Amino acid sequence: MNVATNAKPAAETGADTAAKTDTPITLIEAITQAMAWEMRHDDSVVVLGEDVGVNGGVFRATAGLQARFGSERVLDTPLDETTIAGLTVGMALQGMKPVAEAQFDGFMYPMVDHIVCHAARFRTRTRGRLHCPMVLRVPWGGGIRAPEHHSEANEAIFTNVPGLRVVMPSSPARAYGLLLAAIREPDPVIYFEPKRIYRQYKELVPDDGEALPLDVCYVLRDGTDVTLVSWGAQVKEALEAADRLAEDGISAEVIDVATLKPLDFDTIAESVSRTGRCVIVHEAAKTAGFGAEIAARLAEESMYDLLAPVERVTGYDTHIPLFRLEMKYLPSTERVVEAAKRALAAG
Amino acid sequence: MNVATNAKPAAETGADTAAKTDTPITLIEAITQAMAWEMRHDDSVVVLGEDVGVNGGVFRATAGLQARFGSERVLDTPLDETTIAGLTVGMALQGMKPVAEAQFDGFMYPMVDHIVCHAARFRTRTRGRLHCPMVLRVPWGGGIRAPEHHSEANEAIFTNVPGLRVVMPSSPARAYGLLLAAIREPDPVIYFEPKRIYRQYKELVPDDGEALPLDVCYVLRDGTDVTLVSWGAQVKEALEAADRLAEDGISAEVIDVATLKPLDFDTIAESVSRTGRCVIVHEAAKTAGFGAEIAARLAEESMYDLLAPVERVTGYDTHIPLFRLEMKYLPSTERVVEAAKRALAAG
Amino acid sequence: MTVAATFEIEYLQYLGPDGRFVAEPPKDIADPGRILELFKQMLFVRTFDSKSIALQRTGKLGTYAACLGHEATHVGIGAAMRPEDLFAPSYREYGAQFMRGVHPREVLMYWGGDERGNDFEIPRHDLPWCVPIATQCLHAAGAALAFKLRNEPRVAVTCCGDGGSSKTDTYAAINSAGAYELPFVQCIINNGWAISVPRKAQTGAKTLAQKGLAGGLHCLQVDGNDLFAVLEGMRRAMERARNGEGGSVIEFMTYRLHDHTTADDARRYRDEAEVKAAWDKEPIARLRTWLTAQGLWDEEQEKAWAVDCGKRIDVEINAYLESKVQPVEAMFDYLYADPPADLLAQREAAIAREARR
Amino acid sequence: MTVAATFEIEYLQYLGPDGRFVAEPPKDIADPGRILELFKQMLFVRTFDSKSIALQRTGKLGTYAACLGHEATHVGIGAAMRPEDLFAPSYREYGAQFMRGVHPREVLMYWGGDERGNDFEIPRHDLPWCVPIATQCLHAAGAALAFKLRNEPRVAVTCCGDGGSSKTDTYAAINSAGAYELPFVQCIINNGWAISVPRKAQTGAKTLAQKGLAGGLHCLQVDGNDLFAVLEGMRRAMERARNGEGGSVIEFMTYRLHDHTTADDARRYRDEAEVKAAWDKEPIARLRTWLTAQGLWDEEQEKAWAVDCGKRIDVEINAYLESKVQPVEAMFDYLYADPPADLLAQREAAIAREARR
Ligand SMILES: Cc1ncc(C[n+]2csc(CCOP(=O)(O)OP(=O)(O)O)c2C)c(N)n1
Ligand SMILES: Cc1ncc(C[n+]2csc(CCOP(=O)(O)OP(=O)(O)O)c2C)c(N)n1
Ligand SMILES: [Mg+2]
Ligand SMILES: [Mg+2]
Repeated sequence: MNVATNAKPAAETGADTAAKTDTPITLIEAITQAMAWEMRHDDSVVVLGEDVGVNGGVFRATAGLQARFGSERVLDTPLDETTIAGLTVGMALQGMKPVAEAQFDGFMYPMVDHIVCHAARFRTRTRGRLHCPMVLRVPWGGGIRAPEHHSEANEAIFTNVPGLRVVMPSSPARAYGLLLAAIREPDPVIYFEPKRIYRQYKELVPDDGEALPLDVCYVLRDGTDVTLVSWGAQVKEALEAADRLAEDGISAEVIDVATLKPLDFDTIAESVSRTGRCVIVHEAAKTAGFGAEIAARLAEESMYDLLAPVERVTGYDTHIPLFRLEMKYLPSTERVVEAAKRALAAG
Repeated sequence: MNVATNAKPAAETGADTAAKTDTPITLIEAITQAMAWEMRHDDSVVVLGEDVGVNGGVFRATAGLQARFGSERVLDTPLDETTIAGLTVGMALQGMKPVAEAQFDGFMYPMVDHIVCHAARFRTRTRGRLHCPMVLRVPWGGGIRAPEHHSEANEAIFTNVPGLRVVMPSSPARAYGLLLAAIREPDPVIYFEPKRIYRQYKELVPDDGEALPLDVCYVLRDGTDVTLVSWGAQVKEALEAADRLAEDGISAEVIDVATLKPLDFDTIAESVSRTGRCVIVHEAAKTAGFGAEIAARLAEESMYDLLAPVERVTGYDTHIPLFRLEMKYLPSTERVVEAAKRALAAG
Repeated sequence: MTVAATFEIEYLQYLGPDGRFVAEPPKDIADPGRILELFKQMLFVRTFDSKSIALQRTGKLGTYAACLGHEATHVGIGAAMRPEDLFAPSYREYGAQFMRGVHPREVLMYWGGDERGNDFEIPRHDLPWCVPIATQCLHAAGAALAFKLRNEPRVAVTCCGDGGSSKTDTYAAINSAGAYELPFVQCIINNGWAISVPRKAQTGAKTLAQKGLAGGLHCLQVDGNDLFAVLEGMRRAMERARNGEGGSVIEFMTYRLHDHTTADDARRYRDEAEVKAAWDKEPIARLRTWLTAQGLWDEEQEKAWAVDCGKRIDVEINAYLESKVQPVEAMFDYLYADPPADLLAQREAAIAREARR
Repeated sequence: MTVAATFEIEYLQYLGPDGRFVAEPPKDIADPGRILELFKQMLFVRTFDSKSIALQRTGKLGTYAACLGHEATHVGIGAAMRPEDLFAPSYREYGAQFMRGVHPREVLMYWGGDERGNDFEIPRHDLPWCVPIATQCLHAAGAALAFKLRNEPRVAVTCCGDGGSSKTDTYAAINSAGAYELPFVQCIINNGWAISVPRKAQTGAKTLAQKGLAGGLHCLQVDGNDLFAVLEGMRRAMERARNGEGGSVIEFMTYRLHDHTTADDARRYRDEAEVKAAWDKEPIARLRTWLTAQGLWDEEQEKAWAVDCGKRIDVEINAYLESKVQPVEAMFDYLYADPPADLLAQREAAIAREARR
């Protein structure tokens, strides 16, 4: 027997009045907007997590969704991340599209087992008979003066795991388009949300249901002298560094990786083939952070293009400290500028 | 109040008859020998895990230990890896030195939370008031025709985590010395055991209680043309490749990383400064495997020494297949030879 | 003294080890014709099991987890389910799976190291064998949640062992089934051992059935070697689930008569006397005695049926033995619906490498 | 019907919300002098709590988890313990911690974003606050296992909330405490809410005390707003633990009178009427009524004590406010006993960067 779902493809649901799109929104509002769009157009999408219901999530990412779609589409879970992950996998295997929330980055570790052993494997394990179309949303990273375990950059735990996709937006528009893509993706997606920039700025994000591709890096700024590669909240520092470098007459290209896995290395390689220099910026600890993979690819495939050693500007190889010291942990714009200048001096 | 343990330092326990040391032993026997030595000399060392007691472990790593040291020193646990990890942390915090076993690599994921959030953090969290001297032993890797989840190379999950040490021996002597060091280490150590070579060959391993340093790479074979870097079971393929390359007049240096975290990059850099070429060989999937960190360091610190692009010979970016296909997944000697020759041709 | 709550856990047993009723089973489960069919199924499973062990011993199969002694529990669970229900097994409940349509050759393929064994022709929606202990229980709860949200009249049934009852995933499944009032049945198959660890070392709980109390589920303990008790226990749980009365935990008391798997040697940790005593309570003999006493079964029939089972299983074994190894690209082809470019490049390289051999 | 097991969970309450006994408390816990001391401690805690909230509101503290309404439970737990026992708190049991020697300034340092708050001067061996829910329960079980293996007459006591009772770690702690018969007490502090999720959404279990049945522990439910009941419940559990009779689970029925933390706004999800009703049952008023009726307390004393508490807490607050931020190298200095060379190089770079500012 094949499990029939009552999900209708977007096309069949016909005319849908898109939300007002003339008001700029924040990154977190774009996330809410994407979930709402997809829930409207696909009945198999359900949202679950701790406090996602009447409370609308501790960050308000699911604000209003339960009122709008009912408590059968937006479910508070018992307080257990193993439960959330396991239920999500089970629902996904039977044709639903669960969008689960881990309340904070630091609470997702108990989910690792179900993600690595199951979500990422059911398709290959069953030769395609069952698969796991789920999204795990994870508010990610530091810089909001939060308590312990609320500020972690743990994407590297997942980037070595085959069968997953790992995504991290850095703007409201990309948050919207990438989340739509993640929900529609038939395979599991870890969707990291850089909470430091949840409300950093607003932009116009048409609520048009247009997804963005899940395997593309974005060149946010063209440049010729050095390539700055980053993702998530740290893209802000990369862009600021590019501004500062411009003041010194240095032209920096800025790339937002956006999808870490699968990595669109071509875009990075193409840029480095022109600039000859690369500074990788990320919030996680340096050793074996995802920046290592990008540097490794450069060492393998772009060696002849490199005019200077690759630079990584990252968190230190320590845990992010409690908030009195956390800003000294996070890579600063200044450190990015210094690294870029070192790369230029080396060439 | 300070917790007094009834552990006595080795010196105080006086003369100890070391086991007969004139019989060569396998890697797994060396592991047993190391645990037995340390249990004899330090009462605070306890062994725990599933089936480690009367059964002596499913691989027999703890064979005889319960009979010898009693069931208060060698504890079977309920069947739950979260339990094992959490109890281990709790015991370690109160002055014991637990050596826990994860029965197989694929079953350690539920331990990630207690390792990352707690074992790795108690010292820094409490400014040194409490710390976590524990070892987690993990039979690791593929190639033994075992069922699903019994063949995983998941070291990359831990190498980005500050506060941990990650060790993987590749010979009986190193297994013995590194395990002793791991148990004596006041901070948590993940000790991966390459099960494919548990019984591959025997060597003389004096039961002398001599630990090896936990921050050193071993040069197993000197060479001048290319550096082969590997760890665990894959060191075998690296050494075989060096033999084959020698037949073609190519001199390969072979390095066993042994301790992945902290990485002794100096030894690798020194070698590459002479050979100008580096092939990194590991069993785990390529993308964001620990090989990426080594390649990244080369791209950062050895760029001017490199005469050819860095090569990674690794598992594919897929899950290790069930055993009918698994040998096609594991990097073969042939693939290492090819990569080395590519590196030589490029230079 | 004020009492906050009281609980009582019932124990079900009808057919004693001697093949006689210790209590009269409910009419609706004790139809002799149906019992006979299920008995034959139990014999089929036992034949399959011994042939599989033989295959492993002769190097033609990988590690295999036997089900010797569990036949009444497994077949009874399978018998209680409808095709549209969902079964989430651990790794030895072949008796239940065969009743749901899983082919013996699929079991062999899986233990033979070939993922195609999990691509059940029937039932397409059941979960495959699950190696990380008890994680399937939570997937079953998730499936049950999907059924409830979609208003589908289906029940998710899952199994774990006595060892598995310690696993936190089992608790999570039980607790969420209670919190959401799911159509969910947690079977805890207590066969006395988790590899070398005896039941009493797993927990201080008097019964494993009472694990369900932690989630407010209905709890029951049954003699898992008594097909009647298994059928009645499952009937109650399935009815509750279908009637929207929520989930159940059933502890089936049985015994692992074989080694844990073919990779294990139980003599290292288990007393032979215990095994011998357990043989006196095993499920097939007592049911044979009963059926024979009813005039429904005799030696002739048993012989003929054995030959029949043997033949059918040999066909399956041959299909397994003749299966070709998957091509190297199979490793890549089921990872993503839409595989990334880098992965496709690795796939091409692997194919080229194979071609060069 | 054969019964496999029966269970009964007792509920303890002595002092009703109106400050009168609904039942006579056991003599050994009801010494008026001691009760008075504990009452004063409860007042101290409440003063600390309100001053901390005020600090947060004025930007001088990070997110703070209040303990308003939990004072009887927390102080009662602390009172039942000996210095050499181990306490593994979640994150709001200041009442218990103060009794064990933790300084209010340490609480403030922690919520003020400074790890030194966890470096308790006393007691050195207690666990620090634990943010990942319920993981501390397993550490406490591990500590209890260490005590048992070393033959130390010590008990490990841990707390989680109603939400935390769903967490798999809590189950794991309970189950291992049962399996190893550990000197372990699991306090489940049921304050009705886990942030916005009400108790009934956590589980289908009738009581949270019965979570203990899954591990074979002794289970008890007590009125957590009644100091007498808390003391008696804890006394029983501690005695069992010390006598080698194994672990206990106690559910304390109380109520979270404040928002979850200062980062939360409970009006979004919680009915004000419920909160109002809960104020009628809060622990301090009823004990004040009782003590006043005994002639042990009056308004004068309360006023004087309030001044005294305020002064002592202000000293602590000032110590916190005057503390210097740790130097940048503090981030590196407590990670390893023997820090790797690369880390030391990063440390030097960080120091140099600071110097350049
Ligand atoms: C998470 C996990 N840990 C450990 C194992 C190894 N292992 C396989 S079966 C088994 C014992 C299972 O015992 P039980 O649950 O009683 O089931 P039984 O095999 O007796 O049917 C163990 C420890 C595993 N498969 N998964
Ligand atoms: C593993 C984990 N998941 C989620 C959180 C976020 N969180 C903090 S407190 C809390 C609710 C806890 O409720 P309860 O256990 O009832 O304790 P209370 O706060 O009511 O004392 C949640 C979900 C967390 N700290 N840890
Ligand atoms: Mg069992
Ligand atoms: Mg609560």
